[in-house]
Amino acid sequence: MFSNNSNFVQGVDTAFVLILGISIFFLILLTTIMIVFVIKYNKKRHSKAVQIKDSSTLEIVWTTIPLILVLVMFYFGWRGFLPMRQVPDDAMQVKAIGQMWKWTFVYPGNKQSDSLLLPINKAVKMNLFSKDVIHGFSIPDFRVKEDVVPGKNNYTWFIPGKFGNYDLYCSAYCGLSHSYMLALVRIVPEEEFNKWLASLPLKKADDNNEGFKILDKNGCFSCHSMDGRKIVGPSFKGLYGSTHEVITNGTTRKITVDDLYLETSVYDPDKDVVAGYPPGMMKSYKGLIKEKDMPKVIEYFKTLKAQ
Amino acid sequence: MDNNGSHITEYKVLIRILFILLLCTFITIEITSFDLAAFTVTAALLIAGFKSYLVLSYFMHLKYESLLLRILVSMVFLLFFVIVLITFIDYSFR
Amino acid sequence: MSEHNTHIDEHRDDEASKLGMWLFIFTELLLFGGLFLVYSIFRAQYPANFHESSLELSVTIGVINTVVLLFSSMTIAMSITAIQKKNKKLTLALIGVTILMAFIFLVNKYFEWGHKFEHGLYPGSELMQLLERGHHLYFSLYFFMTGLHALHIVIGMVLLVIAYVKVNKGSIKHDKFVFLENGALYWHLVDLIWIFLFPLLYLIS
Amino acid sequence: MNNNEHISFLEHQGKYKGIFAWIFATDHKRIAFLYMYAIAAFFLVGAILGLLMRFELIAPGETIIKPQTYNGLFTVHGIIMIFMVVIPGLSAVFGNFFLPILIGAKDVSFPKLNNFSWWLFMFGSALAIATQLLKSGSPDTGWTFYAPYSTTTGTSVILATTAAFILGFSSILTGLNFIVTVHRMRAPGMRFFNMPLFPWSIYATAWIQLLATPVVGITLIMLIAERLFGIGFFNPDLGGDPVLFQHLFWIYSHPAVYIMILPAMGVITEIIPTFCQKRVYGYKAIALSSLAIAGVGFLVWGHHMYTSGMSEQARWFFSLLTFIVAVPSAIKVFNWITTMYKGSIDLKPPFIFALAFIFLFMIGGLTGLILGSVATDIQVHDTSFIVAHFHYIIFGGMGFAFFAAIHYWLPKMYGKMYNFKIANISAVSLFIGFNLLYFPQFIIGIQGMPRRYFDYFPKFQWAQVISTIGGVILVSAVILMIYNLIMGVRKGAKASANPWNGTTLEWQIPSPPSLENFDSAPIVKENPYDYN
Ligand code: HEA
Ligand code: HEA
Ligand code: HEC
Ligand code: CUA
Ligand SMILES: [Cu+2]
Repeated sequence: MFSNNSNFVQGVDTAFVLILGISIFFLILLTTIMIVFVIKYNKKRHSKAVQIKDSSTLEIVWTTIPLILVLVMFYFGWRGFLPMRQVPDDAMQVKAIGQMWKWTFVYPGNKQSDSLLLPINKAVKMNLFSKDVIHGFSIPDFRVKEDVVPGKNNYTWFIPGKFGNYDLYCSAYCGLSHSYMLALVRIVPEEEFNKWLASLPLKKADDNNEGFKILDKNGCFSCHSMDGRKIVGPSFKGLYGSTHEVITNGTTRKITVDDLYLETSVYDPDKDVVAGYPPGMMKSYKGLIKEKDMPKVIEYFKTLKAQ
Repeated sequence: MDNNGSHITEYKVLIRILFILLLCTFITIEITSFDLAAFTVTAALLIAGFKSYLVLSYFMHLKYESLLLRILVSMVFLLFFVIVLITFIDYSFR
Repeated sequence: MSEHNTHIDEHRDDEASKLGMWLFIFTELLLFGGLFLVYSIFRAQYPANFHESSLELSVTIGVINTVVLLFSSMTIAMSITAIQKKNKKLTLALIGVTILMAFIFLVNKYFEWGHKFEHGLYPGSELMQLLERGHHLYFSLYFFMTGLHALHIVIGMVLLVIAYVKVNKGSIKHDKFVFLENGALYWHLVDLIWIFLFPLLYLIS
Repeated sequence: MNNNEHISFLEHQGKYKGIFAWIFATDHKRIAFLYMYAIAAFFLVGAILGLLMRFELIAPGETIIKPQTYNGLFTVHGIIMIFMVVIPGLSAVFGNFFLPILIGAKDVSFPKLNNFSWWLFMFGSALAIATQLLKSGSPDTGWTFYAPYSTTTGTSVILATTAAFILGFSSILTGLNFIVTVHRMRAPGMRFFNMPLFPWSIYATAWIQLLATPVVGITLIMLIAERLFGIGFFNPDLGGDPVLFQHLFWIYSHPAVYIMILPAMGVITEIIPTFCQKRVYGYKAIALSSLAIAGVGFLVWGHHMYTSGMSEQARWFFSLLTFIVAVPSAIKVFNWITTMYKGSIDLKPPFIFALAFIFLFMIGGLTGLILGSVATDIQVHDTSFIVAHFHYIIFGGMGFAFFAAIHYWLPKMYGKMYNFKIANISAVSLFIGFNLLYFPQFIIGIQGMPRRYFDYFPKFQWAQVISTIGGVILVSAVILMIYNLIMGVRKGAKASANPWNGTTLEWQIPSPPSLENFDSAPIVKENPYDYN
């Protein structure tokens, strides 16, 4: 009856249709009665109201019936949900890392990817991990949604049941680019998946660098790449020690990137605006990146040599 | 809620209550110096509950107030207790 | 205040004022309730750390403050008995003692906090950030809860000082003492909260 | 009562003149007006922000504003609408004006406190609006202020939370005042079960205001302390727990939704019997269901957190209770409709608004059932389905009840009558615009369109366009309605003391009432809705 995108569609949609059905029934029933009364007992036709007495039986009846109905709804809702918490032991474990504002998926063997490729008909457990604020791991087509809460090991799981591409959204509001925190989910045959997995690069080693962690935590990499690509702001690759033009108070001048320049760029980004970029895009990180952490950040910049 | 002939609590009674309260305080200190695991917190809270009962009834004259007010006060404490309990349904099972 | 609402003042309703005060006390109870909820959750998560941290507090100071507050609670309750018995002098003396007790409590608290501050232990300090998680939470709660409580002590003191002045002027008297009664109720609230704060913060095993 | 010597409270000369006669007023009726004008102004500001969002969403990508502006918009829109419009809305305006009159009192118990509440309200609102003017920019956390985002963002969160705290304090004092008034100021002979049902609903609401608001108050202070001192309660790096913030927030904010809807239900319960000329059906059931909603409403907050990683036990517990709290609402709907049975129905504007209320409230409430069930909430949580649910129930519910109330009571408040024809037109176009605006959001919500999204996939655009059109219709209808009301007040015909032939106490006194409401002792009836 329902689509077969994942193993949860059946349970969720059953509950949905049941509750929606009862709701629509009551909505139509009550609205019709209301309209009929308004027409039938209109002042013109029915000039004298008939005072009727309260009936306890009636009150009890229309308390009990909704009560029973809502208990039925509760039961179906609960039954549709329960399997979402019962992860099979043999599920493949994938770690989903949410950070402002991108997703990273870490597969067994410490392989990492930006999009979520999965083999069909195989249970996968998503271990949800956040580096900064709360994000939401949501794949509507699979009826899967769970918040990615920092400091808390949330999880969710599912068995994809149909080939194709699906959208993964960040459902929990997480700041500036919340609506761009998307990822692609691709369901492929098992062999294709294995081939793809083997070709994935290993997770970067930068993770243990203190400076990297600070930048990562503050979401710098959503605008600055480390590989020379231009995203929103200039790339960090080879930045330290390089010379280029900036606009200070409307006048263009040449600078060499040193400790002091980096510090002003972070704490007062609109003071020296890199030529070719609009001012006001980057906000000040004063207070967010502590002064005492600046040396670590600068050390990290020094490691990003332009080979 | 009509008690215009306000009740007068005698000094003696108040002194006696203070005495019991002080006694309870020292019992609490004694009890918590033993390690009775979870029971210590329970005991300390029970005694604190008893103490607040005394303060409410005698110092705050609740004993002589209308039934309505007494019910309201107990409802407020009950509400808080239930909220804590429900929150723990989340925390103790995860 | 203005003429056109004098009709309100014709109608004096002490029961209403008292009920109003009780309702306000309910609000205050739930305000602290939120903090107690946070406390109970973190204590359940970090029992050992809470125990170790609580050893940093001086039980002696805590006990002294408890005794001071309980005593003041009694004196303010007595002041109501005194005013009902038309004993103005004793009423004033009892309110005075209560205010004095409140002052002693604050002085004590000042030294207690001051001691911590000297060791660099205060909200937002470098040392606090370095503490282990449970310890950090404990001290945050400690400062937050006792700080809010101390703020209530100050408010209570102000109320009592006003009551003192009013008794002195004679506008609070044996058949019109609801202001004093409300001030006293507020003061008992402060005591009530301390009854729980003391074992929860100072006596953790 | 001789009309010649009647001096209405509006004409009454007090100690202060001009504007001071208003802003220092302690008369509950004047304070009600003060609230009403302030709230109408805030409503307008909030609505404009809402409309700006709609124009931004008309097409994917950036249309008129930047993402950061958008995030500020829905936050401030939410804060204004929730804390400055709907929470004080009915209870501070119509509660203030009619609660004392309906129970036969001269005023509320603490008139000066009542004035002070209004000043607090204005102060808090001023702070909330000031967040717009700061250099750090308007807060961008959503009205829910979820940690840890709210503890790290560089925007003016502290000012916004302080504003919310002060507004909460004002709300507490209003609630306190009303509870004492109901207990102490009822006319001689009026017992609880002789009270009309609007005072009942205000009474139940007041308890929620009194007991739930302090919890959010302390939570917001904790959030401020977190930002200032890093106390760590909500910061996982320091051992804290972000989900704890959600618990604390919703312990208040779920009961708060009943602060919004209970007075609305009370208003509807007053209007229906009047226009059916028939005693209200199931008086006791309606009165007690208000208390039931207020009571059980305290225990269901977790249904906003089904995906936060709560324990399974907590999820089913909250789901079960959520379903149970829906039943008293159902009882009310059944009783309203039964009241119409064999009535003598007069289709005047207030009644048309009331009918629209019932319909929209049913849609909002019934979709609430979909959210209450854990499995289906997983699908639609944090999507525009939620946005549709609460606009239906807040704007369609509380908002339409407000419109119904103003059309019902305006003749009493100003002693003037508005034009019925224009009122009917505005009611119908409001209804159409409203459904166009919010119904499509249900559909794309089910398909996965997340909320608080500045940008979206083109597959959702059709609905967003319909919504925007609906929004424009809605706003035009509101402007028409307000125009009609203002013209009514300024140039309308004089209204009689009892234009709708109502039975409750406010219709026994002249329009507008005199300063002390009742020049002679009110006649208290056994049944407030006695049409025999
Ligand atoms: C006035 C405000 C108001 C009211 C009254 C309600 C009423 C209800 N709400 Fe709503 N709700 C909000 C305002 C309100 N809500 C807001 C603002 C949010 C979003 C907050 C945010 O995240 O920003 C929200 C979000 C929200 C959620 C969280 C969704 C999520 O984020 O995932 C849930 C989940 O359970 C929910 C459920 C309900 C239910 C079950 C009711 C019930 O009380 C409804 C009862 C009414 C009826 C049932 C209809 C009438 C009855 C009949 C027609 C008879 C037939 C009935 C039966 C057979 C039972 N609401
Ligand atoms: C009472 C509550 C209320 C009301 C009335 C409205 C009204 C409107 N809202 Fe709502 N909205 C919220 C409460 C409300 N909103 C909340 C709480 C949120 C969540 C915020 C968050 O996510 O944090 C939200 C979020 C929200 C979003 C979702 C943002 C997102 O998730 O991306 C959108 C999108 O279009 C929207 C649109 C609108 C529009 C177009 C209007 C209006 O423009 C509709 C037109 C209304 C009018 C025209 C009324 C005019 C009234 C007067 C002029 C006063 C009359 C007064 C008297 C006569 C006394 N709102
Ligand atoms: C919203 C996008 C955005 C984010 C997030 C962001 N930046 Fe930037 N950044 C920019 C833009 C755009 C520029 C170029 C204009 C300018 O100099 O202001 C820039 C410029 C810079 C420069 C100067 C580069 C050069 O070539 O001289 C540095 C250094 C920098 N950013 C560091 C950071 C750090 C560190 C962080 C995180 C803590 C960060 N940025 C976060 C957008 C961003
Ligand atoms: Cu990440 Cu929203
Ligand atoms: Cu809710």
